[in-house]
Amino acid sequence: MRDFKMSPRPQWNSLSDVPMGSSCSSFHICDANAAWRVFRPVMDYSLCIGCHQCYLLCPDGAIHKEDAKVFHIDYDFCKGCGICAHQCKPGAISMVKEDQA
Amino acid sequence: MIKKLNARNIDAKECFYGHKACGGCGESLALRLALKVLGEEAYLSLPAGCMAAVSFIYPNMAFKNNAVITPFASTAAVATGIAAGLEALGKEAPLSVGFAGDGGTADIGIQSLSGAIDRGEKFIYICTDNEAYMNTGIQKSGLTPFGAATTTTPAGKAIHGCVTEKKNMFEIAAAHGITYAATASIGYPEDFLNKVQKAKECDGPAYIHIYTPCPTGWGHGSKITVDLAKEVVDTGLWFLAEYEDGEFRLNRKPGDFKPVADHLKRQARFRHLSDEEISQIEVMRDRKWEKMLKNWG
Amino acid sequence: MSEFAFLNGNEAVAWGVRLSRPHVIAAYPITPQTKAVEKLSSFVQNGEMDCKYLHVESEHSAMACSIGSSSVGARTFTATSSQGLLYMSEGLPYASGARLPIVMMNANRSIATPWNIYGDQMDAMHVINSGWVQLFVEDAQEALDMVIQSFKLAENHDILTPVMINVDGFVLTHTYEKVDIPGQELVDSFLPAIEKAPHLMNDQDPMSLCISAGNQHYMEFKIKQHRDMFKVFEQLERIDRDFEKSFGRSHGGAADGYRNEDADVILVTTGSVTGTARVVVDSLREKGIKAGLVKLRLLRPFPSDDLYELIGKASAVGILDKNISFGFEGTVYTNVNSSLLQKGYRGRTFNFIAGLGGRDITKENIEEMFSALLEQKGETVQYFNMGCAL
Amino acid sequence: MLKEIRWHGRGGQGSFTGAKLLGTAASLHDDRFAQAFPSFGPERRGAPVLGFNRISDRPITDRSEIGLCDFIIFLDDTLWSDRYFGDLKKDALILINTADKNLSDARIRTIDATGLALEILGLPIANTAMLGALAALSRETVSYNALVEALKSSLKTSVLEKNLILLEKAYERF
Repeated sequence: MRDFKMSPRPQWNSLSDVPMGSSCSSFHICDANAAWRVFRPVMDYSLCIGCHQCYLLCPDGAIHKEDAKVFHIDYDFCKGCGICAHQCKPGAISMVKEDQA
Repeated sequence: MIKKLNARNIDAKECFYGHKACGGCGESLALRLALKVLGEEAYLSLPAGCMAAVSFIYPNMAFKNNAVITPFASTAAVATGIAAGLEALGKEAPLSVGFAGDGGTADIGIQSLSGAIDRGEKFIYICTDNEAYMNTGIQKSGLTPFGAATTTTPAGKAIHGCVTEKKNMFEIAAAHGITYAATASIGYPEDFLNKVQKAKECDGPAYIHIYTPCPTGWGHGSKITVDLAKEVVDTGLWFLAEYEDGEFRLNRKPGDFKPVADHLKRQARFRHLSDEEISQIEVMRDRKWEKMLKNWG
Repeated sequence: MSEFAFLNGNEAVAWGVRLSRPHVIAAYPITPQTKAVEKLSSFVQNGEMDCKYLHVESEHSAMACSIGSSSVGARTFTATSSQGLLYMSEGLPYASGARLPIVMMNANRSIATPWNIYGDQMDAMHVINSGWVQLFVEDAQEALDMVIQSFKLAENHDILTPVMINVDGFVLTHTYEKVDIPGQELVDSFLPAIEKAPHLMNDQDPMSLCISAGNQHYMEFKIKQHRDMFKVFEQLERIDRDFEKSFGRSHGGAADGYRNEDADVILVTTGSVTGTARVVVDSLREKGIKAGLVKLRLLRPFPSDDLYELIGKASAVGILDKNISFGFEGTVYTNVNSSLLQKGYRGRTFNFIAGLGGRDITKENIEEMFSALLEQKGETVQYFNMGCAL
Repeated sequence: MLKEIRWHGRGGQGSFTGAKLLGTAASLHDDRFAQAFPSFGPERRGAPVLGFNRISDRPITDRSEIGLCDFIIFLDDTLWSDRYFGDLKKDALILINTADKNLSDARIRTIDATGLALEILGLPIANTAMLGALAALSRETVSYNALVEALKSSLKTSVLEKNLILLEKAYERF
């Protein structure tokens, strides 16, 4: 579940705009990771058996669970590592080259 | 009775997101799963290392929680300082958790970890073990296994990779008389989730040592990270165990080990090994298991 | 109600800490700081202080635990000395960079090798660039009072910088004198409970601390930290004035003069040797010699304006350094010289190295320093009370 | 008025405790200013150690070691030698804990403090007796009453009474 809004990149006009201390609000996310991907996982929902393995094993947490059988891939943050497709026993996820997706 | 955790009933909320770890990073999976159990209330301490480097790069902060990068040697000290501070400020049941890699735990951080366990205050320490200093470019640590090539133990003509065996951090932690200690692997994620749950519930320091393959450091395809982490348990090169109430317990006693050679050859770091060296690794494994089965069986 | 007691510097610090009601103390024993942490431990073990005392396994962890507890908003104290300060030195810039209001006592002691447990100020100079406020005290009363003032200073939301109170090893830490221990109620009203700074960890708006910043951001973080440190002068003066109103005594701001207004020659000192120098100045004045003193209470931030003003028209200034930067000169001298140069000071400056490794600094030594200044003679850097020729 | 005093003893004999009691008496009960400091360093039981006092009617800022003294107090006569005459100011005195009656010099006073302590306390702890002797020799340095108060505030009740007797007996010797 993605429950944050993307933060704007901070603009500093003077030192007073710079955060106090070496600190920043947590979950302050400005940049997506989509550009990291060569292949993207594509879900064939007709083959999905709802085993949850893709959701469980994504190192980026980029596969979200909508309900017990619907999994949604957050392509802004999926890095295309292929773990989900590899671990999907029914073969519901295939890795497709970005320019062919 | 605590509900057994599994893929279906874990919290859908993500507390570790948008981080810049390599694709297929085992360590980041371990953190993500741990936070599913620990929740966003937990206060996190991480030393300078991969997980800190990929999740605190201004202006991108990947943790939903309160989190701090600690001096490299100081994960456990900062975590217990946080726990003490929160307790002194009157917070009820504060949860302070340290995450550090193999080097940050078994080498530079072992002193502060020992001191923190010894103080006996409640905190959780999770060692994400990928068997070398990955953040600095794959140098040997105290947890690099025998035979592994790293950038400081290359597969040279005279010396063929790492010549030492892994330090036994699990037993070192247990030897303090710690409240709870366990080993885990991201190849057995549900086992790990439940061990984190136990650590969260226990009244005192807890140590979990989880095996987390690193595609970049080990030289394997990013998609097989979880496979390798399962295989390593099935080949007997890693083990799942707990230390609780002063007793050791093996969680899995494999009948027949899966072949070691196939597992090792899937990782570039072991490809130079001769058959003889692989047999040597099997002998080491068998010796270790003989002891574990005798003492903890 | 305040009461008088016959305390050594370590005990005075411990009393200052007790009255400041910290939430957490994390400390590791090292000579000559030990009596302070022993006293604090006994306060805690006897239930006289409601405080978490963390028995850490090293100074490195003492600082790390302090970083942890301070980062959630707990009032935090630690103490160390010498090798211990060097061992924890990695954590010092973490704490100052994260703007954590930790207060620490450093019992000034020499640095090995040769191995030596006695007092000089080499340890503090090693970490002068760590981003901590570096304060030096002259006696046990000032040590006690400055613990209380330091928490107030460090926790001020304009400052949010850790403070190191330097207390000369043995000469102050182990010398007993009459100390006025203020009453708890008075301290409570002067130093209320810590007000958590918004950048620290909290449950309402979780924060990430000690983050990394690349080359496009790092410099601004550091320059902000640097510029904020100059705010210490004004706040310390204000705090000291308020302290005087509450407690009836004050200690001066960043620098303090003694018989300096009309002085021809001035000696600049830090810490306990100032007291001995006062005696010498008095005796020189009796002889009609216009000698004066400037005591630097702060070395970081460095009080350039105050220093220049206090030195006035003196024709020569001597800087007494209980430390040496090998291959150069005493560190206080380097700082004073640079500052005076910026201000356009035209007199001569000399550097007097003395008291290394606990070597006594006698009144005769200080008289010799003043005669070197009066006659403007000898090398720029001179060594005192040496047991052999150079 | 400034009195500078040096105590010579062996580690464990209580020479610094004596200095501390003297400083407490002078500063908290005589309305004076006082310093008490030990010879700095890792003292070992039995090794020769020093204790120092400065007592004045004005605030004391001098932090240097004490070379020339108004009183030098020896808790142990084996530590005494005549070279210490060189450390005395004019009109200064040396006070030695000894049973030896032959130590005769205008600048020396002796008392068998160990003998007195053994008799009264049953222990060879001589510093209280030396304080009594000092008060008798120089009321200007410290008053007897201030010492009584210092003992009362510093000693455990179990040993206080006997120490007060010891103080009194020593005081009466001069």
